[in-house]
Amino acid sequence: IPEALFTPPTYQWNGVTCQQCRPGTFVKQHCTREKETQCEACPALYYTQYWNYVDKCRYCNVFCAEKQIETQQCNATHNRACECESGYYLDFEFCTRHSPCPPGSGVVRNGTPYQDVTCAPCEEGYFSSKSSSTQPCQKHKECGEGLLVSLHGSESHDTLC
Amino acid sequence: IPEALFTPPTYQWNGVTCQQCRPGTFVKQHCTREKETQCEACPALYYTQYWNYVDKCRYCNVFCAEKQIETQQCNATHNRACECESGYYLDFEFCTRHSPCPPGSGVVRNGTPYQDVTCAPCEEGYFSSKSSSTQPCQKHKECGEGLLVSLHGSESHDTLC
Amino acid sequence: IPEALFTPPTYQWNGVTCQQCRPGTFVKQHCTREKETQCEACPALYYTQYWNYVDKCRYCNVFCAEKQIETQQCNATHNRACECESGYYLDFEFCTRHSPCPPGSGVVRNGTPYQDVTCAPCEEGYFSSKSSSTQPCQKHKECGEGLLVSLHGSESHDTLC
Amino acid sequence: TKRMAHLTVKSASRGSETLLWEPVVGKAFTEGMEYRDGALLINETGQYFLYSRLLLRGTTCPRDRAVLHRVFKRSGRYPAAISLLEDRKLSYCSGERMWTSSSYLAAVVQLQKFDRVSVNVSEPQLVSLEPANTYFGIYKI
Amino acid sequence: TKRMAHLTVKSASRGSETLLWEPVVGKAFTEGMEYRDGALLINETGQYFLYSRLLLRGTTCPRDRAVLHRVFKRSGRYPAAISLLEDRKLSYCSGERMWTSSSYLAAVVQLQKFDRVSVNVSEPQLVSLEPANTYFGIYKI
Amino acid sequence: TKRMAHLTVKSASRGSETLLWEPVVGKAFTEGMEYRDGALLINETGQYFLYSRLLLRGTTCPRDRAVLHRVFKRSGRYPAAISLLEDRKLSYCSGERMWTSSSYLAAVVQLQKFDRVSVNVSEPQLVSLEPANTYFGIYKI
Ligand SMILES: [Mg+2]
Ligand SMILES: [Mg+2]
Ligand SMILES: [Mg+2]
Repeated sequence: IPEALFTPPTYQWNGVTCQQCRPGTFVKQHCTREKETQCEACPALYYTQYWNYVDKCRYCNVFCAEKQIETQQCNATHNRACECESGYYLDFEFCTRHSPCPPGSGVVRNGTPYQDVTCAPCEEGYFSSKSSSTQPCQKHKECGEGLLVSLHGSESHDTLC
Repeated sequence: IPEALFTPPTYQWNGVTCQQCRPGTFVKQHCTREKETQCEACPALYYTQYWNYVDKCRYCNVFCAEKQIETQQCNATHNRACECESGYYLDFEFCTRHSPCPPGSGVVRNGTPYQDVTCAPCEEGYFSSKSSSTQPCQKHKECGEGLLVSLHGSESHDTLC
Repeated sequence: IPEALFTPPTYQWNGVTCQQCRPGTFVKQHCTREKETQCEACPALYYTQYWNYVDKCRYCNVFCAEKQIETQQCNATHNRACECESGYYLDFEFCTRHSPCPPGSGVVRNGTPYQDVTCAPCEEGYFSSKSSSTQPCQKHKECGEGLLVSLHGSESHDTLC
Repeated sequence: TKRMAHLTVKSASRGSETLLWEPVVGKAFTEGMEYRDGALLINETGQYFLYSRLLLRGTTCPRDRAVLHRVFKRSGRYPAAISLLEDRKLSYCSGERMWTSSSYLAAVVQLQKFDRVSVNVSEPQLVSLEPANTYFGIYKI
Repeated sequence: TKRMAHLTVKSASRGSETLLWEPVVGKAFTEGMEYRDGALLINETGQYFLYSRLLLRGTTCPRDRAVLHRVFKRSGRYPAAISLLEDRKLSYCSGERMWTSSSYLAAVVQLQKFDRVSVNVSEPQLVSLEPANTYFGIYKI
Repeated sequence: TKRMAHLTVKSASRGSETLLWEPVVGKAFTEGMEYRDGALLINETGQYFLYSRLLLRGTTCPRDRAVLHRVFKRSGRYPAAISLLEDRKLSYCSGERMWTSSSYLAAVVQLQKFDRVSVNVSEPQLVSLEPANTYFGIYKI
């Protein structure tokens, strides 16, 4: 919505309809019949993310721990946000390394900063020869024309021609 | 005690000896020097199981869970009561199936709605060939006259003649 | 410090500097400009171990449990103290027997009433042939002149000459 | 005036992690405040002592299933819920036999008129529905 | 007037599941109410905040031995005990080494003059007898 | 006058078992009393309701590492600390996966003017530093 067309939300206070305060501010003084709501900017380390009529901004209560990177700074309109470094996911307060899928099994869903890797055994015709937290199972190569299969592929090694 | 010979229990209230209220009722008004205790019937979902002088009946606070059958309805004089279905016993809020005694062991105490089966290994001369939560160990059969024992009985199979 | 040279510690009370009470006593009456602090002996089962200005002595709150011996009586200046019997150590409320070091390992730190024995495998040239909570590993004996080694020592038996 | 409540467990609301409570029968009661739709309605600004107890139980042990127990408030003044107290439980059971595990949260909190205070649990099916085991209460200090 | 008490563990009464408490020495005290024979004697009708903490401990783990921790009241007005708060513990230990496990119950309860409030535990020999670990208390709100 | 406080976890003081607390921001506050250097400063003799909650957690299970959680007071009147409430935890985790275990202590205690009340934990590195999980509070009854 273009700012010009947006109508601020309101609230009732002592029988008067007051305008709410915009994100990044809070109510310094409620409105009266004579005066509009007085909003004031949140002080450092506090924020309001939404239109509101709180009398105190919310505290930036998220802190980045070891192996985390700050993805959102604490400012007047946002709480701090953290994410585990690449290759790690958050397991309650701790960034834990993505699990590797052992030989014979491959990644079927990639790990994210919030979730571990999902592994599954390689299906018929596919293999994974190493332990990796990123590599899915790969197709057995097909021996080209004139080449004989000297070793059939298994779930943990490729076909040998 | 025949009702006619029974004297209701009493209690002291503000220096007066009052009669208690019978099961299924509670004290609406304590007695005075002029008036007897006024008792009133417990409302629906409440009960008093004993003579009493409470000013509020007790709530029927037992509820039957899955695999339970109601063995006593909630009424003015009784709390609701539940029991596990046949073949189950109550293990803290859950009806759990009676444990089967494996081959070689038999039931020495039957399960109840409140207690699991007790099993024991079959003694010398007894056997149990199957897993059952009701069957005790059985005596080895004796080979009748003219019959030879072709296989001696063990704790898990009978004598073969 | 010889008693004569020792100055009792003081404290402030209603703007007056009062003397503290000696171990074994407590403040019966705080001092005023006119009168010194009145101290009184702790009653039975209570103690003060230090100079103080408490208005109630501390309770002897240690009790000796099974397999414990009282090493300090409760008196006006000391809380009761207990210790596990010889061969036991205190593992939260319970006296537990010192662990034995099995054959092949010996005691490297003796157990105390407060700590279990520490064991370690015998080093090259040492042995322990029994399970004991007191014996360290012992040196293999050296076969004297003219004697042949008939069996080399191991970590769990001595050299046989 | 006195403001307090003791609520006993009723059920989880359908498809929701917010627990529903019994406000009247048995040991449950409210005085000087109201309960509605899973929430205690605060009608006077001030400091309150708040408590929430869950008894969790099961017949099998759900593998790696963390339980988050959270007391939170909603306020008309701000559109997002605000967490007040939290317990996180991991490895609260083992093996394949019946288990129980309790979670108790209690503290002094500052609340404002029109706040609504509720309890969430991430695995509501594990909560014991015995009123003496699972409860939620408050009183104004 | 103020009514409150903090009692510290003394022992289980002989052959009984009802715990006995120390009402005077150490941290224990009563004010505006009395303790007698395992029970707090309520002498004024009203709302109380009640708490009971047990530390359970042992050197071996009793197999499949559930522990029921219950705060209950008796009243002259009705001949059966009435359960107020309960904790049930299953699989609270494992292995053959020393273990501890605590149980905390606390809530607002409505009590009447002449009620007597006590604590039961189904396995009293597992209760730690350290006064800082196991205690029982109340105060009138 | 009202005297109360709710403090949220900040950290363990360096090389010490005494926890340090946040007294102002977020849910934390003090009213009618002060917090300084890990201790609540009692400025009026009387009875207080005191509580301390820790959430312990880790990614590996320390073998045979008992945890002692203790609320204690220091008083100018006597040079030794006095233990008020204690929890002892043994075998609170197992295996090599992430675990949590909470410890809650709360009771009525008698305190005197100038007492300083603090919380110790023998393994401070196991304490969760989330303010909703680990907190310490008090109010005058
Ligand atoms: Mg792989
Ligand atoms: Mg059988
Ligand atoms: Mg040895």
